[in-house]
Amino acid sequence: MKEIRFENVWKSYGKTEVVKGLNFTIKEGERLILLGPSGCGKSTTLRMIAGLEEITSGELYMNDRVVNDVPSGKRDVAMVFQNYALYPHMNVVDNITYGLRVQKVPRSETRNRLDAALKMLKLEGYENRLPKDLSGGQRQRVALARAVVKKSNYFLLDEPLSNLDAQLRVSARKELVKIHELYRQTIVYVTHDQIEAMTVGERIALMNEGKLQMLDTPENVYHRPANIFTAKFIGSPPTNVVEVTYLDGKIMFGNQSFQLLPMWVKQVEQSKTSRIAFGIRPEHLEINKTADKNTLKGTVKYVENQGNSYGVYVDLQGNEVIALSESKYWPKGETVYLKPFMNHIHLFNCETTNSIGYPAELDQEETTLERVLIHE
Amino acid sequence: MKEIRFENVWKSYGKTEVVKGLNFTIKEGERLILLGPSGCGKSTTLRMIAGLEEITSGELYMNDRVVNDVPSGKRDVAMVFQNYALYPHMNVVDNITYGLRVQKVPRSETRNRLDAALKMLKLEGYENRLPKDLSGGQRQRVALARAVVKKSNYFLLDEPLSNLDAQLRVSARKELVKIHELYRQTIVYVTHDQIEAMTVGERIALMNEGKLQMLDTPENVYHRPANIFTAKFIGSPPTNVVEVTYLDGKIMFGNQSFQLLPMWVKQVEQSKTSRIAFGIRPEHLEINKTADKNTLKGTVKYVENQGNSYGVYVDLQGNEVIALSESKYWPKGETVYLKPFMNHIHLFNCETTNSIGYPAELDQEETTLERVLIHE
Amino acid sequence: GKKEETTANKTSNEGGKTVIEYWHVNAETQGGKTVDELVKEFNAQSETTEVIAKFNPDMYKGLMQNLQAEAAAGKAPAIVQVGWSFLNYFANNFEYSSPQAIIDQYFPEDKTFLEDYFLSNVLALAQGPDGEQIGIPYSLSTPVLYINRDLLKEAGLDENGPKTWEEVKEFSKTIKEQTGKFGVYIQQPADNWATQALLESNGAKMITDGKATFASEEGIKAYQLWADMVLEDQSAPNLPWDQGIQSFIDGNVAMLYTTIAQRSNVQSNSQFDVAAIKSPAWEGKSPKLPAGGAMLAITAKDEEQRKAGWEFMKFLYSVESVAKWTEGTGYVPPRKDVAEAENGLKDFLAENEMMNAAIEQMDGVVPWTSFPGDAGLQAEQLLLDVRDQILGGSISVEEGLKATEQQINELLQ
Amino acid sequence: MKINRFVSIPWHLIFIATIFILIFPIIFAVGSSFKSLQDAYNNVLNIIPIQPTLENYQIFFNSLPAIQITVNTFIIAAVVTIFKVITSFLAAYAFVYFQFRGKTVLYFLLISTIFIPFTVTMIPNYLIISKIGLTDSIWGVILPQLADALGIFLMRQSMKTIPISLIEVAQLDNLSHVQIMRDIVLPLIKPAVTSTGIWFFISSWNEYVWPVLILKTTDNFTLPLALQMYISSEGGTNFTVAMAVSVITMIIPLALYLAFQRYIVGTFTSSGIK
Amino acid sequence: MSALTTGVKRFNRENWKAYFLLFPSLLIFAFFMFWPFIYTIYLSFFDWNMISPTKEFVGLQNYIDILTDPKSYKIFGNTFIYIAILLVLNCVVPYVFAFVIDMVLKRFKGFYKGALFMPAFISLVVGSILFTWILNPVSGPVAIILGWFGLEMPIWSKMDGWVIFVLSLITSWKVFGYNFIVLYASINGISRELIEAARLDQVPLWRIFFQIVLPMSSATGIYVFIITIVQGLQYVFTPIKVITQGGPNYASSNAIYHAYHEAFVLYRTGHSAALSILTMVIFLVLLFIEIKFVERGIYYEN
Ligand SMILES: Nc1ncnc2c1ncn2[C@@H]1O[C@H](COP(=O)(O)OP(=O)(O)OP(=O)(O)O)[C@@H](O)[C@H]1O
Ligand SMILES: Nc1ncnc2c1ncn2[C@@H]1O[C@H](COP(=O)(O)OP(=O)(O)OP(=O)(O)O)[C@@H](O)[C@H]1O
Ligand SMILES: [Mg+2]
Ligand SMILES: [Mg+2]
Repeated sequence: MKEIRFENVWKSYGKTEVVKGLNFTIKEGERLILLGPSGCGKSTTLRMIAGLEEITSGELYMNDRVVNDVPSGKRDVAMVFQNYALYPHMNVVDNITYGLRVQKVPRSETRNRLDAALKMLKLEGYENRLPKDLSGGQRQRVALARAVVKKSNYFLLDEPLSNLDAQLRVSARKELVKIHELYRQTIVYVTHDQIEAMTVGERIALMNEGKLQMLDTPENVYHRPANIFTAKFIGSPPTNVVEVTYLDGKIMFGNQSFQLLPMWVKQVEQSKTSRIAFGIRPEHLEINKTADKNTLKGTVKYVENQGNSYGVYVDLQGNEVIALSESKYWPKGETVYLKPFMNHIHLFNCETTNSIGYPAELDQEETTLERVLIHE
Repeated sequence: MKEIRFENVWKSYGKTEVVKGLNFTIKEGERLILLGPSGCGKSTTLRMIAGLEEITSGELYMNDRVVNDVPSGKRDVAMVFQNYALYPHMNVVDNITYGLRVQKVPRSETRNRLDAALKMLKLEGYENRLPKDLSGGQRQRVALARAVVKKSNYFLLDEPLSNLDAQLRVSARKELVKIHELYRQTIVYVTHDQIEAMTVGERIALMNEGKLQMLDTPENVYHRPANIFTAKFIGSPPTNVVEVTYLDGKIMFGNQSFQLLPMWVKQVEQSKTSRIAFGIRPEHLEINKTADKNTLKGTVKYVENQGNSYGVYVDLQGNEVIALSESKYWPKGETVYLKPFMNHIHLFNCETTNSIGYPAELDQEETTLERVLIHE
Repeated sequence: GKKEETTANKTSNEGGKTVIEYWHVNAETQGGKTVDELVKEFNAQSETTEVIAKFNPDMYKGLMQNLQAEAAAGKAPAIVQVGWSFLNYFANNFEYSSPQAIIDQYFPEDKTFLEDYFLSNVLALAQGPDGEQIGIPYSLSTPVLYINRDLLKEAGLDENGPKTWEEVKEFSKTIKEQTGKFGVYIQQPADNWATQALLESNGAKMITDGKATFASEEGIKAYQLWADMVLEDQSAPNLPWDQGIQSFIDGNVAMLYTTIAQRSNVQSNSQFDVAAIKSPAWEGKSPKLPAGGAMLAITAKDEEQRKAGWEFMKFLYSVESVAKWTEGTGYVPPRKDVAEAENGLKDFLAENEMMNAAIEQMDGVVPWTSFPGDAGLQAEQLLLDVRDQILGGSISVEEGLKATEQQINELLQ
Repeated sequence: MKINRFVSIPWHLIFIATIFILIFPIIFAVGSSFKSLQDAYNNVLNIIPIQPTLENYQIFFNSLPAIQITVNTFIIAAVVTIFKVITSFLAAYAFVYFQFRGKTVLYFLLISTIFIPFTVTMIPNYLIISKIGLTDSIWGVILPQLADALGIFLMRQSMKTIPISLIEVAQLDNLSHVQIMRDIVLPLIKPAVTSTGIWFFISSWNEYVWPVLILKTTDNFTLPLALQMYISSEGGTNFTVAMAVSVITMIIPLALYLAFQRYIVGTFTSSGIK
Repeated sequence: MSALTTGVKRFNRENWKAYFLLFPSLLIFAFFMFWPFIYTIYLSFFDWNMISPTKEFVGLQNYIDILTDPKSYKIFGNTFIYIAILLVLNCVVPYVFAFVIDMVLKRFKGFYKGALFMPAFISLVVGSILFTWILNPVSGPVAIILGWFGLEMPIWSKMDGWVIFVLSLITSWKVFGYNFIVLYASINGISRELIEAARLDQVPLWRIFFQIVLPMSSATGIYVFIITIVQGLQYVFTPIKVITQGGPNYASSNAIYHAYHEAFVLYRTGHSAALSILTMVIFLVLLFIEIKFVERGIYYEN
């Protein structure tokens, strides 16, 4: 049972409360992504699991035992520190293998793991360098390698790939997942890269200001955000969320309106909320130059290159909304018509900021949301 | 003339050559993105501009003067260090304003800049913290703020946003661009985030192993990669590049083939290359369950969540290629048909790995590739 | 400020008085206060001279070191205290003026001062090998035997203490056996003063005609007694000086053989019935006790200073001053008439009986042997080394003394 | 950080024992300073005096210009400390942040002076001081002590542990050397500077061999010299007064230590560096 | 490193600034260290007693005397024994203590820190007098307490071996606190994350000490190592002088005390000078070896 359970865990530094009542379980052998804005308490949470940070109140269970007082060395945890924490006086090889040598892992085994890690992280040729003679990304890779070779039951990664280029990041995370599929440690992985979150995570825990916001599969976090924070935080450009009025099956944007699907109408009526916020992801907002049925009229503010598409910022009755487009030719000031994909809208209770829920019909339509595992 | 010019600049540490003959100009007031794999020499290049690293040979010009021997303090450079390099004994405010105080910037001016920077980077409330009491992302923001307030003529940023969450990153880079539009310092910006590169960069310099690979606008770097390295490095998932044979206007994948457009045929014939590599971005590869004219047959290997779309890995006569799809329902082993968008293909000379060039017709078709500026 | 004006170079003050320095070694426990009083008194009454007293820690050795530095700098105080063991070294190496010479030159009225007031054997203490008067004896001390009467009684011994060294040994042994405490502690400072008393009282001679002769039969026998007490009977502890005194005062040692200068310390701090008796003799022999203490020598260089120096010295040797001096220090007065004089020590001696032992044995005083020549100090050191060896049991008395004597004689050549 | 509790208990015992051994003499000294000498001789085991007396302190204050002596000692120690810290700091800075001809040789030369026995320097230094006419002046005591090889050594070692990035940031800001020293280097090596400063102070405060040679009049004396006035082999040491003087001698450095102790903690120089 | 070399190159033109910074130290050293030292070398070739107007040139005789005198070997032997004992008491022990207090213990750190430093305030002169009393083998408190258990205290000041040990203890008592606090500050400055990383690996404390803390604090460690040697050489002088004057029969004398003894007790200036020079040479060679070999293993940030 390599499960990790938080029971009302609080952490404060002096008077600053940093983690405020965490209550959740990380399942044995899962890859959990810890996501959240900078400073929300991700590293702190990780460090509590590792036993590096004292828990102010509440219980932390690992392997069904309260571990609040178990020293970190006894928790069988490997960790990649956000700031690497490489031993500055040891070269790459020593940094990576030091833990193994201490644990008296046989020479040949150490050698094998080292070689694998060096290869996986493209560190061959740097074996004898000291950390100060490495580039930032190389240091990060050493930090990752050091954790990888340990093969611990719990594997905590604090933004392990943040300083790597995209290619390397992709290959490294694939390797990580491959290793995990083999050993099934329990992984908690902090990242700011949402693609990484989606591709690596089996579940995503989203935190904000020391509180858990949502814990679910990447699909659900993306497609069924539990609250406005989640909707806006996940996805880039972020979900458009606009406060609207609901009237007779219609959503009113100022003097414009559009018709909800019957299933949504039912959902809204059931939830009995009066103040509603309407959310839609930019990619679910079709932008056209001509009007259509159920479209909203706005004017282009500006266009932003998003790499392989363009974000068009549209003024919609005083609200700024973004739509994605393949084209960048949206002159400023032009009148455009936005058409939300009606299956992909999100409705929130303005007061609680929580989702009013999703119609059951949607689930059926999309059949089972089973995980598509990544394997080569 | 806040121009920076490299003339055959080399840098080695002892016997390790790290930068190998850089020859390029960073134009006055432009935002240049420095991109490249981890360890390719980006930080080194930045540090040479800042005057923190001795130039082994060659000349570095700034403002039309050789600055090889000008001390860094005299170069009017602000820099965000990859490792932050915050003063551990100063609180956030002091870290940010120390340089200003030294330069005797008036109190009120300092105060204004500080406030603006704190606001821009959402550091309000942390004014009196020491670096050790900040989260990783917060430290990075302080480092950025410290450079921002300086208003120097040259602004060097070494992965300044790598540890920030997507929302913050987006807002921070928008602010950076806004500031730049106002002051037009010369910016050199290292990042691994390609969206950032595309959105922030007016031009992109791509380095590999200490050498410049391509220097051009984001559009050209993306759509007209000068060599295989560039094509593969930019974009995620990376461009598919497969070695093929060219025969009579046709490209041959093993026993499959497809017809090139006449303009491409002309281009190939002109270039007189025999061994050709064919490149296509995953998003320019349509994947279908049914065959069509000019499609290539392959079998699905696996599918990977890419956030807002899915990467389908297809085995194409022994080569792995990736296509992007909105759907994730591509059962393993299924036969699929890939259809390249014939306007978006890239052809490279296998020997030099350089592009054979792009047909002139393409340019006309896409009209002028003028920059879409980002402005609110 | 005022400080700078008191430097050595300054030879006169604002009032036109000649300023001279007087270097002494008298810590507060050893008459330091009296020195200050005397200097103050002198300064108050003198119209021509002002004395500045400088305390030199670490006794005569310390003073000698400071004097050396001063001499190297080409300067000198006017008057210094010179310990007897440094007599030769001082005479050989420093510039000084014989007091009689100064008297003769500038103070004819004092022509017979020395003759008149000092015993000749006392004056002789301050004479060089060729009989030249180097300085004038000022502090005189002799070794006495302090006894813890309570302990002696407890051990069933005569509470008046032993008269001879042989008895000392017996007493010690008895005390050790009866009380478990140590019998006697013989002082072990970094000099051979007590050793000399022990040996010469038995008829040995430290030096004969410029050659060391202590390893004679008498010498060896005397030393052997001490070594036996330490090593065989273990009735005498082998301790450094201050620990030895401490152990006597707190009652762990019954008898203490040390200088009379310790009288006040012993008298006021011991809580038993304590007495000081004369230095033991050897059976059938009369004791010969080296004089401890110091003389005053004039090292002033120029005329004014020398004259002022003598003026001050004369003051110090007045009956009143010497009496004060004796009361403050516990030293034996060097001037013959002081003990009996009304304005002298009469009352004091009546109150402090322990002084009498020292005063009574004054006629047995001999000069403290100071090995001649440049290697004198080294010779002295060799004797100290062998003391450690003998009392540490690493060498026999005979062997040790003989070898040392030989070494010293080689050195002295 | 979690530590097994059982690890720490034996350590606590070791520390308590060590501290007892270290502190016992001090308690003994303080206790003795309130005893009469007779009491001290005869009741060594009563560490706390049965009949405490201030007599020893009175003796000291009455027989010597105690205030003047304390002031002298303080001036000497303070001036020496301040100068030593400054000269050491400057020299160490030069050795760490400059490259110049003869650097290594010079460094070796300076450091090697720590092995020069004071017997070598004593007389020649006295001659110099005497030539400039500073004998019997506290300035004569101070002058030769204005620089210190060990100070240079420690500060250099400490400066070498400052991450170079921090200096680079400073360079970018075009800081002058004075600013780098004052605002960056000094705060970062504060623990070393403080602990060494305190040590300099204590050493100079307790210095005896050198002042004894220079100072002559009691008005110019320092506390350790005053202490010597109660120590005499021939007349016997007045142990309790000596202890009273020692206790007085201890107080000012102790107060200083208490005031500066909080600076002797690591500066976490790495916390600003990723 | 790299940046430093740039820095260095740039500073090159500012050479004069370096000399300027060194000037105050050099000035003081020139007059009060180098000159006396050179003068001492000169004196070591003479037979002189410092006062007498004539110096007799004796060539290398003083050196020969020292090298042929068995006493010299005893004294140099003692010198190294002092240093060895102090290296244990004042380098190894405080190192371990600083480590344990900083990284192992959670409570009473402040108290321990303060208390361990306390003896530093007392001068060695006083300390020596104090210990003479406390350790009086006949009537001191320790002896009395030992007596209760039927134990007899050795008369340490007169016994070979014991005397060095006790004098070392006294010196150690005084300097322990400083060495400790310097090491403590250095260890305390080591990034906690490095230690955490090691703890995660279940690295036992002793390995953390040897393999992380020691190398990471080695810059200061080497300083403490050297000052301990200096202490073993120079500081023990005071207790020797106050308590034993080198005795019994040189059993507690060390090179410095002996040089003092020769110069200021026996007034053999030339001999003392030669001894001082020899001592210096021995320790300079050791220092040189240190710089050549140990320095390489030291971890510096720049
Ligand atoms: N002191 C040094 N000695 C030897 N090689 C060094 C030294 N410092 C850096 N390097 C090497 O120089 C190369 C370039 O380093 P640089 O820091 O410029 O890389 P980078 O492009 O910034 O990489 P990253 O994205 O990982 O930060 C790296 O391969 C690195 O290992
Ligand atoms: N020693 C401390 N004292 C007070 N507050 C602290 C301390 N250490 C961290 N914090 C605060 O705790 C909060 C959580 O920090 P944590 O490092 O867990 O954030 P994080 O989620 O990892 O952020 P990032 O993505 O920026 O690394 C931050 O707001 C930080 O300022
Ligand atoms: Mg973090
Ligand atoms: Mg870099």
